[in-house]
Amino acid sequence: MSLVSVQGLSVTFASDKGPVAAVRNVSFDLNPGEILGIVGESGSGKSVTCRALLGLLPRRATVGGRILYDGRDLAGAAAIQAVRGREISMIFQNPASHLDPLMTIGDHVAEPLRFHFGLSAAEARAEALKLLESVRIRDAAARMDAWPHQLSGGMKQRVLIASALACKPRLLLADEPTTALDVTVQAGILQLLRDLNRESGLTMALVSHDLGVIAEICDRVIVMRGGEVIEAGLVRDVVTNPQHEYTRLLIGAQPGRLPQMAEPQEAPAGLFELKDVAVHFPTRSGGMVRAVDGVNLSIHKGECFGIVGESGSGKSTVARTIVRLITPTGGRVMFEGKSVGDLAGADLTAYRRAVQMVFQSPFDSLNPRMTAQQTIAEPIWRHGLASKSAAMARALQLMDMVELPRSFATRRPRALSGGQCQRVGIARALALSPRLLIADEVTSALDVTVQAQILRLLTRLRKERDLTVIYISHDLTVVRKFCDRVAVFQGGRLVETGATADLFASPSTGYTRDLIAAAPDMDQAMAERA
Amino acid sequence: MNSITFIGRRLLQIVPVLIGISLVSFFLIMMIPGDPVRIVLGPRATEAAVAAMRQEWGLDRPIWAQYLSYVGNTLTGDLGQSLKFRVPVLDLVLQYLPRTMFLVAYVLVLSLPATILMAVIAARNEGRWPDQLIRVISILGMTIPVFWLGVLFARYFGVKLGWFPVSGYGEGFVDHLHHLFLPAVSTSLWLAPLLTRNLRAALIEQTEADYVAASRAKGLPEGYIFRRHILRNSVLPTLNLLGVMIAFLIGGSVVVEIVYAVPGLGALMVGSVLGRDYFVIQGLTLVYAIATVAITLAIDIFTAAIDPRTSE
Amino acid sequence: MTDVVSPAPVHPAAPRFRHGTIEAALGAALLLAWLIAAFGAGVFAPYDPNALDLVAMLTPPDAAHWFGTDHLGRDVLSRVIYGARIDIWMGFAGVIAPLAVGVTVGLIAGYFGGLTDTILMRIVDITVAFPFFILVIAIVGVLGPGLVNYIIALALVAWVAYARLVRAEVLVVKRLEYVQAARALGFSDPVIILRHVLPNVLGSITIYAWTDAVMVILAGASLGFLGLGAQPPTAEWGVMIADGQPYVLQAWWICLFPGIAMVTLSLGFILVSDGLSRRLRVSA
Amino acid sequence: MALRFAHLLTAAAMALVCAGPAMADKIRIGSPYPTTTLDPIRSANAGSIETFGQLYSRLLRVDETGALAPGLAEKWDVSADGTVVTLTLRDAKFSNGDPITADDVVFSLLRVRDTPDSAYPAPMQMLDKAEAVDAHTVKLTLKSAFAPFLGNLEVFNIGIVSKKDVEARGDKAFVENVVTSGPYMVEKWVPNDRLLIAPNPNYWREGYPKNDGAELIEVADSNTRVSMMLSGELDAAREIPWSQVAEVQANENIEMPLEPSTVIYIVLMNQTRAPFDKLEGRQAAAMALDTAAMSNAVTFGAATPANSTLPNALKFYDPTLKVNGFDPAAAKAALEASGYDGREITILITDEPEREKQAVLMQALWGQIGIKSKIEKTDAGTFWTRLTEGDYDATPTWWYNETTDPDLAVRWSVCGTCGNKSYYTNYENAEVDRLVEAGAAERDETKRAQIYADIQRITTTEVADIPLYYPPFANAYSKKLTGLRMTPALQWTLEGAEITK
Repeated sequence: MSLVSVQGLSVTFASDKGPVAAVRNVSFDLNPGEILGIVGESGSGKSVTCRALLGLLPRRATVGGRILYDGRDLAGAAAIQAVRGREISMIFQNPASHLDPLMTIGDHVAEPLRFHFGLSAAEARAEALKLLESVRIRDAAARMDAWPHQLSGGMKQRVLIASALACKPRLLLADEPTTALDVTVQAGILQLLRDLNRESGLTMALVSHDLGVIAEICDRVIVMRGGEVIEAGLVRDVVTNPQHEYTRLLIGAQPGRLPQMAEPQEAPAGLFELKDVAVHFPTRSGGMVRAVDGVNLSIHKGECFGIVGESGSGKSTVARTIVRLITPTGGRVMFEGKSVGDLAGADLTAYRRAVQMVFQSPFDSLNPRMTAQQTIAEPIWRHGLASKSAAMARALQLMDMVELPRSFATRRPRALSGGQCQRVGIARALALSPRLLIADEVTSALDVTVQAQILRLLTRLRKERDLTVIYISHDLTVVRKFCDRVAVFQGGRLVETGATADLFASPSTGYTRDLIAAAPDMDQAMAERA
Repeated sequence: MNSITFIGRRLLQIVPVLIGISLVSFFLIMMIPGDPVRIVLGPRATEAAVAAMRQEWGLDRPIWAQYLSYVGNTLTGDLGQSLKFRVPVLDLVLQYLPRTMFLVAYVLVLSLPATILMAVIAARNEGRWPDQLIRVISILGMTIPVFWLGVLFARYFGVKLGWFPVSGYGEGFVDHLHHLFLPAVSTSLWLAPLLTRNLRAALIEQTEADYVAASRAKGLPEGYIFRRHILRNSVLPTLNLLGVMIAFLIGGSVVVEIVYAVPGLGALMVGSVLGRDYFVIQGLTLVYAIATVAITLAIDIFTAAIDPRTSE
Repeated sequence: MTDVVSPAPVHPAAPRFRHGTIEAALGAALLLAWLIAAFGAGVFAPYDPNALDLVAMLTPPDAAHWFGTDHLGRDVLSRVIYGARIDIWMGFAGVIAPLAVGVTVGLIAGYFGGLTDTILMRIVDITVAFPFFILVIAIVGVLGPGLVNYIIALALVAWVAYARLVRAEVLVVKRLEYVQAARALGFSDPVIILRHVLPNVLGSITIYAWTDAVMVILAGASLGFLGLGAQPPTAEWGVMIADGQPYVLQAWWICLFPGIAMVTLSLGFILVSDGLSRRLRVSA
Repeated sequence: MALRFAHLLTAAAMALVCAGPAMADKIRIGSPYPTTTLDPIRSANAGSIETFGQLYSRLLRVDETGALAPGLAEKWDVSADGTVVTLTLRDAKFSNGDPITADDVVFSLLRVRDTPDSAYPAPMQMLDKAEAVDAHTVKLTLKSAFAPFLGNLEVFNIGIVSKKDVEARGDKAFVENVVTSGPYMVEKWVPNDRLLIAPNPNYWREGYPKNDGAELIEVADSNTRVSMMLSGELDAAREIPWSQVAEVQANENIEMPLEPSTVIYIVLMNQTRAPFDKLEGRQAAAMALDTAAMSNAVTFGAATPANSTLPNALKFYDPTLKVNGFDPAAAKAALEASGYDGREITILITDEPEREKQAVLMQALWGQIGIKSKIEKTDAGTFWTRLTEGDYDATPTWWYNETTDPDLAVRWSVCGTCGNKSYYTNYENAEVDRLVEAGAAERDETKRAQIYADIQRITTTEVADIPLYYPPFANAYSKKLTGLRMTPALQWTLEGAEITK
């Protein structure tokens, strides 16, 4: 018998434009001891489905259908309250915001124990310590009284897991538990979840947008799109033999399945030179953060140069230093033999035109008050390259170039999707006809299918416009497909650099090796399972 | 950062502020038309008498010289004498400080529980009738002028029912409570709504916070989640507003002080401004500045005690 | 099936339910009603608001004087209607003046940071350390009583709240990538501040401003009580209440009607503020 | 939790309700006017004036009938030519037990006249020499014969202070442990709030004061004063607003006798500015004002419309004078004759409600004959500075006279050569100035009456100022109180007051 049986679940949100269906007629079963993956892109209804199981939807949501837990119908607040924590528990995508900033780690874990099992403070504390150790928090005893903000993201997620598992629930719902984490940290958390499943038979539902993650630990998977389940089955079957067209699209868009887009150059000519660049910030407490330290790099004309690293590695700082958003505290950036830091007046304007950047967050990188066309046109007329009206016309051509329909010209960012926003951002960057384009994590906030399109677009533009591209990413698989040469950063320092193929084939440092190993890859995971 | 350097830095910050305040207040007050000597001596004094007193008090010297000697005296701890009353400024201030402090404390004792109660009821019933009712009461409380309410209160509770004195400060603690009840209530009637609106908004915002969902997922009861998580996290912004309001009350309770004839620092300040009693104004401004900084500091320390993030 | 041709999806954070619309509409309706009353005062008011009638002083409300007459025999209804002109003007001007100063300071301090920020924020500290009323009284003392001077005093005192608010917002917005993008595109600082930063910090300022309008009107009334408000015989609600205060027991109508007017106008401002903030909160 | 809290509140409230005040049986008097100093020469402000009388005895005093009676001086004698006054002091002591000697008297009188910043030296201007003949005899020599001099010895700032103490302690002598010669001494002074006075055990008048002292409380807001009076928190209150007189009178525990005062309300006009620089302009302004209606509107009928530039409680006041009465048509004609160019004038006022009411009425009435005006309200500080500097067009204001003799009154209000430019109006008439001196020197009562009648006729006709009305004191007294009244000279008869509680 299945542990949970979801039958005809539907969720509708009230809105001023009438009800909006977020989940439509979703049915699936969860068997004891299995890990079920729920995969889909944004807006597919996967998270809403997951939250509906625990009644965690906002008030304006209407839930239809039945959810049976162990044969009991979880209808009504009381029935759901009875299983929360003790039978079913949940962990979330962003561990930082899911911990109360004003409560210590130990209390977070002890809290449910005291409520559900009526343990005394001391007992609960002792139990909490064991739990924290069981989720492999180093030096758990010392961290019992630490505050959430004192822990790293991965540690916070472990605390959240310990707290969710405190009362030994039989089912754990994991809603994108590793999305906000670095790959190496992600690997650790996934390993922990897998071990929990194996060692204590914990049933799990893992919601993710990443088929690579699903492939690593799930037994079965259901694929959702537009609020409906379009395909379900064993992971192996779905990956190797997808039935639905969309599933095929999804699988085809996995970075590992992307075509090789890199085109190493025959005779490289230097364009940029970073000489011993350092960026240090003083901290409030009087210390010094070495965001970037002693970096030497050269970037060749026309190449696509990848920079990889985890959060805090300094990769974005390097990019911002090149565009002169940050002034380096040491060393210098040389552009065609001139020191960028010394540029002023017309030279600086010329440099600004030559070097442009596309940013990570699709929505935050566009002024919410300006339309797509205005955004793209603004740099053209502000730089005096054309009149305002001519610039607006030119903006439409740029929209064509980034494959954005002209009908979107008058839309503001809020009315655009993430991918469309990134296209506007790329068009804006291209408006000044730059020679170097820095793409800082431009696809990391996008769905994989959209990521694939953006990468194709960038490849085309690179060829058409003879662009040099610096591609910054935490995703090694993408970099491997997209970049000619790669630099690996860690803790503000350049770890190693080299031609992409060489570096991936024979990484010279342990860190690079770990990175490569930790990167989730669907095909590799399947291969390992087989 | 440890608390001693924290406080030390704050005290260091106050120095330029104090200099600025003394400059602004000195020159601002000097710019107000109206001759303090004429006010003190009355309309019947002769020009010669006015000139004599100006000279006696050094008011005929260049304004910079006056400012410098003021600063010099202040640094040696001498706040000077009142032009009007011819008593030391410090004595005047110290005479009224306890009353004002008592009134402010009283107002807080009345307002804070009411604020928390109303905000919690409103937030937990967001959009439903208790919320709407509290909102209407809040708006009424915020918009009814204190001086009008004061008269009505005095006539009804003081004269008609005879429950409370309509004036004065009284002798002894219980008598203070008795005398200041109406002034404190009148003030609370606009303070509590202001804080309530703020706290209610914070509570509602925190209700939607992610950690609340996480707590629910753990099966914790709603009431507990509200008390232990939501309330605590909501208090911080209101605490800051409270600090601002306390600082405001110390000098801003003028109207209540006049309506209920309990002169405190506010009434003294208004009287001094109207009487151009330069040295009293200077002294009071200094006291206010220090009070403001002290309150901000207290709120910061309190915040740091609640919120571990701020102390690092 | 590509991203490009699919209909624009609902932005995950876009408002799914227009919260606060009703409040904002109700508040706007109240304000509109008062605006109409103010502009049409000549049409709606039955009498000259300043016409004295020494025979009919302190007449209770009746058919001839719906709201009664005041201590000088002036028609309270007419004065309430004409008073709307002054109070609405006061509410708006009293907010816009400090808002303009505060926003400018906040933008400059927040955007440029460093020494500029430190100096400006010290000035804010100094202003804050002054008791609000005292500073207003002193400034009104220097300039002389009257509404325009009250507004000037507010501009010199109340700007700090806006400056702090704007600065905090600017510190957030200036880290957002579209501001970084504007810098990378080589736009000048004034362009970035005015075109990219300012429009995006105005939202929360607006909400505060609507509530602030209530404070401005109330503080104005208190100044009227202290004798520093509008010059007689101007029909201004706060001054009317202060004037009527000696007669509050035998002629309640002198205070009550301007009081109700003040409450309803404030209600309008607060409802608009609440409505806007709920909408902003949901869509943020 | 909510419920528990509500209980707590109720309990606290009940506790508060039951806690009653318990004070010594002091007579509590509320006044809007602050006592700003305890030094009699330092202030001529209303509140301080009320206080000085209680702390410092003068050589003479005014009895219940208004006649001069012995004070610290048992006997006095005026020489035949009226230039030498010899006074014999009684055996009296200061509050600290020191005897009051002729030296103290000489010191106190000269202090009023000679201290550079003496607030009101006018009463002693005619004093030429003051000598202590012996410990009990004082000889005062005048510059010339001066009829009102004896009356001036009773003015509020001529109180006798201790020479020894003042010379020893200077300003401090009037702040702490004040040595007094009057019925009371200072128990506690809280500036800006209240003054507590206690009986002076060494007071010279046997059996006085008849009470345990008083609490002189400053209550700026008139409503608050009324509330305090009604709730029994005051035994007497100054200046009940006219609009509330009826309500207070209706209270069975309170009486409001509306005592006569020497207060007069007038409109001052700056006679260097158009249209008031012309006689016709002033007459127009005067005839435009319906003083009966104004008096009625402001005081609800309690005051008498004024017909003369002098208060009606003064000696030699002329009730028959009738010039420049309300006549809008004549006013219009006069205004035209003055050549007024239609310039908008400013009515300067202080921020008291009554002043505002007067100004609004003036504005309306003047508007009817074509004088355009705006009202400018300032605080008292600015007001007095601007008035004394002559920086104003017109203002409604009031004054009062310390004695019932008109000498000081005419010097204050219509004399161009007496130092204040006829109350800062710049009115000047040589004939009037001559009459002022003549009236002071003349010792024949009938002749004096004629002189002052002439002064009134000339100044009222020429509109030195526009007299509005003569208000009584709107003081309220608890019926538990007997013997407390306010004399026309702003002095409480506190020492004879008794209270039953």
